[in-house]
Amino acid sequence: MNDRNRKLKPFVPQPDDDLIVCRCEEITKGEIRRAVHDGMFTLTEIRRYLRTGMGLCQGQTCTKLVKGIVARELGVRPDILEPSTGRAPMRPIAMEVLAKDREEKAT
Amino acid sequence: MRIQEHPILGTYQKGELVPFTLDGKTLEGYAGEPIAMALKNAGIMVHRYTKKEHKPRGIFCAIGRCTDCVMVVNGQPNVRTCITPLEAGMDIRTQYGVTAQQPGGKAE
Amino acid sequence: MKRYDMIVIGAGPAGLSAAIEAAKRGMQVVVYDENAKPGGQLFKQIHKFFGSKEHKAKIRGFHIGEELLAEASALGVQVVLNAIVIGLFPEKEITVKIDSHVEHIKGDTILIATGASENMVTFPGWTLPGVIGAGAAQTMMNLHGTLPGKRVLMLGSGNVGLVVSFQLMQAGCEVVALADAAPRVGGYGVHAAKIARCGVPFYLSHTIVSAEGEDCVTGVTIGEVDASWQIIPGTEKHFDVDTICLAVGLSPMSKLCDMAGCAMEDNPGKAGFVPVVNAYGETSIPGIYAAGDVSGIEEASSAMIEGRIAGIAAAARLGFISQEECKAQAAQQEEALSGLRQGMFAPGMRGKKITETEEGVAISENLLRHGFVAEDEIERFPGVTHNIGVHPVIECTQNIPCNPCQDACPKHCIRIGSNITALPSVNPEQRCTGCGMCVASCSGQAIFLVNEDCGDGTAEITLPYEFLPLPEKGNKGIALGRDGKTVCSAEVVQVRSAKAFDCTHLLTMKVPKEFAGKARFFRKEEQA
Amino acid sequence: MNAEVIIVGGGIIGCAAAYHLAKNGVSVLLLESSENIGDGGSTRNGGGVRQSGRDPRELPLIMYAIQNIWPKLSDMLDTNVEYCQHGNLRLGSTPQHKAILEGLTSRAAACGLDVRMISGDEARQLNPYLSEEVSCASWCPTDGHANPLMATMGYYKMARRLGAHIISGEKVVELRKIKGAVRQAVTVSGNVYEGDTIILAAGYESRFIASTVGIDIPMQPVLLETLVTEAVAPMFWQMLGTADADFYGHQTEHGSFVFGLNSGLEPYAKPGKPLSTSIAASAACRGIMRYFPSLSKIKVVRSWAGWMDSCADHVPVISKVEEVPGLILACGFTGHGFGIAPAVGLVLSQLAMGQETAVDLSALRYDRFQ
Repeated sequence: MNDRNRKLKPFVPQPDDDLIVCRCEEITKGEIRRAVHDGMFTLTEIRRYLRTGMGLCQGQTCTKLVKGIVARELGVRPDILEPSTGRAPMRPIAMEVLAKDREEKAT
Repeated sequence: MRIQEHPILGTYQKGELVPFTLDGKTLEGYAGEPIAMALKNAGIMVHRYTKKEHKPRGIFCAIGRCTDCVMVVNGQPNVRTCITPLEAGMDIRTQYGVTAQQPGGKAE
Repeated sequence: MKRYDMIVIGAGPAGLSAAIEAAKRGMQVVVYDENAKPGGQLFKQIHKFFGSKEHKAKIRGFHIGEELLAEASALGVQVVLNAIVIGLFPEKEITVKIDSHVEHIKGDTILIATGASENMVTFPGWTLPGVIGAGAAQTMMNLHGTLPGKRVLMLGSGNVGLVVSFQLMQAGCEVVALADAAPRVGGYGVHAAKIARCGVPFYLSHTIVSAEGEDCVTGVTIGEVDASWQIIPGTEKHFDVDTICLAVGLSPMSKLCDMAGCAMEDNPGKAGFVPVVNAYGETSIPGIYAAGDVSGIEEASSAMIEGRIAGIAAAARLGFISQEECKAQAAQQEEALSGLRQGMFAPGMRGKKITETEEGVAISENLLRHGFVAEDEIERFPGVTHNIGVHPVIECTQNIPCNPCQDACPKHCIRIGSNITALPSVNPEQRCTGCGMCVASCSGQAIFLVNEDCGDGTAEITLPYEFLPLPEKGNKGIALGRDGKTVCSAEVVQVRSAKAFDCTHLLTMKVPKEFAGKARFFRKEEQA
Repeated sequence: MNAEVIIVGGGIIGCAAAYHLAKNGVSVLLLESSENIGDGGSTRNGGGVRQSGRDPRELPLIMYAIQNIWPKLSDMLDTNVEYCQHGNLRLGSTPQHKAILEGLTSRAAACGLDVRMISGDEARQLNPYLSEEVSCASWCPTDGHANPLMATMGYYKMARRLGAHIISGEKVVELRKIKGAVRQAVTVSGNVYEGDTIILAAGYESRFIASTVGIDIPMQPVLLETLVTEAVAPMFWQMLGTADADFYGHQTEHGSFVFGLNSGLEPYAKPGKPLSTSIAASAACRGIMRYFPSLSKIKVVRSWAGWMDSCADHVPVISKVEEVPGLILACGFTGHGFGIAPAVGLVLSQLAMGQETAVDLSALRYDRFQ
C-alpha cells in the first residue's frame, strides 16, 4: 500500500540538480527529484513521466542511479523500489530483421 | 593509439587495412574491428552531440550496451559503433541529435 | 519448432560450464552469445586466477575461456556467436537474432547466464568522451589492441579497479592515481600491492569532484569525502588525464529472467536484482536456471561452478541422470564452491570490518588505506621470513581462497594446508633452490625470492615482471619500494622466462643489502 | 467516511475523473490495485485521439474531447501531453479494405464528422513515406494523437496536486451496500473505505468487483501489444491505422514511433500477467514495412503487453446504476478509451456530482445488453 499523499521532506534545490542521470534521454537529477515530489513514487512512474531508461539503451546505465535518487527523495531503502519489467527486445533490433522471423522445424 | 605488442597477449590479429570516411574525410582502420576502435586509433573522441544539450559523447561501455557511441553509418542513425565491424568504404558521420545534420549549421 | 534439451544464454564461464556438464550427460545443448567472441569476460581477463587446481587457479582467464570452449565443442555443444537472445517467452521459447533474421527456438531447459553490467557514478563531466567504464578499457586493450588513453585516473578499488589498473599499465598507459570513496581498498590486497609498487598513488576516501574538458576529458579533480560522502572543501587534487576509468561495481543483468516471469528479489548481498534460485540455480519456473553473475555478483571461478551445478541439475530434470547421481555430483561441485566462498572476501563478509586474519595476525591497515603493506607491518606475516641464502618471501597478508604456491614449490618450502584461505608459511627446514616456480605461480604476484646477503654487501631480489619492454641483464635503474617510491639504485642480474611461467618473467635485481627487505620493483633508468 | 467519491482504478479514466472532482472541490479517494498509476491500457495503447473509425455511440464523447479538452489539456495538467492534431489516415490496399473503410467513413460522416475516402495517391501526397501498396485510405483531418503516458501521469499529478487522495497497491475486491446504497469498497488486505459515490473504472477487474453488488458487464480480457522504436528525425505527424487494424500508431514528439499491434491471437492469451507473445512484434513489423518501407531499418527498442477490457458490443459502459444507488460504472473501453478519456473523466465527475453530463450517455448504459 503506497499512500501518494504522504508527506515528503520539502523539495530543496541542490547544487548538482543539473547533473545528467539518464544519458540517452538527458534527464537530470533535479528533474527526477521534482517528479518524485509530483507524485511519481515508483520507478515505473518516473519512466512514464520523464522517459528515464526509455531511450536507445533502455536503462542499461541509469536504472540503478535513478533508483538511488528516488529512494533518497522518498526516504526509503533502494531495494524496496521495484525495477521496471524487462522487455523484449533486449537490444535494439531493426524492423526488417524482426520481420524476418522463422522457426526451424523440429527434426 | 594501438598497442603494438602486449606482454601477455603478444600481437593482435588484425584484418586488412581499409579506408573509410568520417564526415567526408578519409581515414583508415582494420576491416572487422569495431568502427569505434578505428576512430579511437585515428584520434577521434567525439562520436555525437546530444539532442537536447548538444553535448559531446563518445565511447563509454564499448560493448554495445550504453548506446552512447552511436553515429550515422551509411545513412543509418543510432548505429552502435563499438560493436559494428568496420568495412571498407563505410560512410561514417558525427551524429547530431538523431541525424548527421548539425543543428542550425549547414547540412553535413 | 526446433527444440533443444538445453538452451544456454551467454557463453561466459557459467554458460559454457553448464553446457559442458549437460553435454557430458548426453544432452543436446546450444549456447547463444551476443558477442563476436565467446567466453564472456574471461577473454578480457588476462591475469592468473586465484583458487586451487579444481578452480583452474594460476591459469589466465582467457586461457580458461579457451579451455572451456574446446571442451564444449569436443562434447558437441553448439556455440552460436553474434546471436542476440531478444526475448524469453512462455513455454520456454526464445527468439534470437542471428545475422539478419530472428529464429524461434524452444528448450526443455534454459540456463540464463547473461552476466553483469557495470555500475556507474555521476559527477560533473561524467558524460564527456574519455570517461569510460573499466570494462570498456578492458575491451579496448585486451580484445582490440587499442589504448584507452595515455594518462588514466581509476575510480574504484575493488578487484575490477585494481586488476584493470594493472592491465592499463601492461598495455602502456600511465595510471596517475586510483581513487575510491570508500575508506578502504575493496579488492584483494595483493592486487593493490602490485600496482602500488609500480608507483600508483591510492586516494581512499576520495571521489571525483569533476571531469574537465570541452569536447573530451583533459583533466580530473578529486577530493576527500567526509563520513556522509560529501567533499571536504580544500582537499581537491587535480590531475591532467585524458581518460577516467570507472570501476564502481557490477549489477546482475537479469532482465531476461524478469521477462520470463521468474520470481525476482532485490538482494543487496547479491549486488542487485536477481532471480530467486534454489541450490541448483533453478528459478521459480521449473526448468529455467540462472548461474553466474546474473544470479549474484561473484568471481568467474564461482560462476563456473554454479554453471556446472545447473548443468547437472538440468540433466537430472530431463532424466539423463538419476536424482541420486545429481545429488552426489552436485555435492562435489558445492564443496568446490564453498571453498571459494571462504575467507575475508567471501560473499557473506561484504561490509564487515576485519581486524585480524584467521591466524590471529593483525591485518595491514596501511594496505587498506594506501594499497601496500607498510614496512613495520610486513614482518608479522607468516610468509615473510629471513634465512641464509635464497628463500621465498611471501607478502600474502589476507585470507583469500588460493593455494597454487603450495604445489608450485618442488621442495615443499611453502605450506598452506587443507584450508585454502590460510596464509602461506615458509618451512625454513626445506632448502629453496631459487627455481622461481612459486614467484610465477602466485596469481597475486606477492612472492619474491630474496637473497639477503650475497656476501659482497649486496642482496638479490627476484620479482615477477609482466611489462614491456622487458629489462635485460645489466640494465641499471632504480629499485622501488612497496609504496612505489625510490629505494636505491639497482642492477638487473638475471631475467628468466619460461613457458611454465606463462608470461610472468622473473627479474632478479641486485641492490645494496640493507635494502633487501624494501626493494620490490625495478624501473629502468631512462624510464625513471 | 473517507471521501465523498471513491474511485476504483488508477488508469487514465480514474485519474481524469479524480482531477475533475478535485477541481470542483469534491473530496476524492482513488484506489489503484497495482503498484503503479496507469498500469492497464492507459500506458499500453497507440495514443490515438481519433474520431474516424469509431462506433457512432462513442463519437459524441470523442468529438467533445477534441473540441473542448485536448487542445488545452497540456495547460490544464501542467504537463506536455504532446497532443498533435494532424489527421488520421486509415490505410487499405485491397477492395475488401476499401469496403471496410467506406463503411466506417459513411457512418461517421452521417454523424457530422469531416471524414472522407481518398485515393492512394492522395494519401501519398499527405504522407510521402507511404508505399505504392496503399490504394485507398480514409482521411479525417481533425484527428490526431497524444502521449498516453504523459496524459495519464498528468491527470494523476494534477488530481494529486488538487488534493485528491490516491493510494496504490490497494486492490479493491468487493463493494458493499449500506442501507440500500453502495458505500464501501473493501480491499484484499481487508481495509474498508467509505464514500457517498463509488466510480468503478478498473478495466476488466471491474467485472469481478461489480458482481459483488449483483451487476455483470459482459466483457472479456484481450491482450494488447505495443512496440516502440528508436527516435529518428521527424517524418510525419498523422495518426495511422489500417483497414485490417493489424497495426496503428504514430511518430511521437520524441522522434520514436509507437505502434499498437494485432496478431489475431489476442483473445486467446493466457490469463494472469500480460505477457508479450513471441510473434506479434514480427508480424506487426511486416505489416508496417509493407505500407512504410522506409521504416524497415528503424530499430525496435521495446515492446510490451497489457490487458484491455473488451465489451460485448465494443463500446464502453459509462453509466449510473440505478438499482445500486451510488455506483457509477466506467469500463469495457475495448481498447479505444484513451482518446475519449478527457471527456469520460469530465462526465464521470458530472454524474458523481449529480449534474447534467456534457455529452448524452444514454447509448452507453449498463443495462443495454438485456
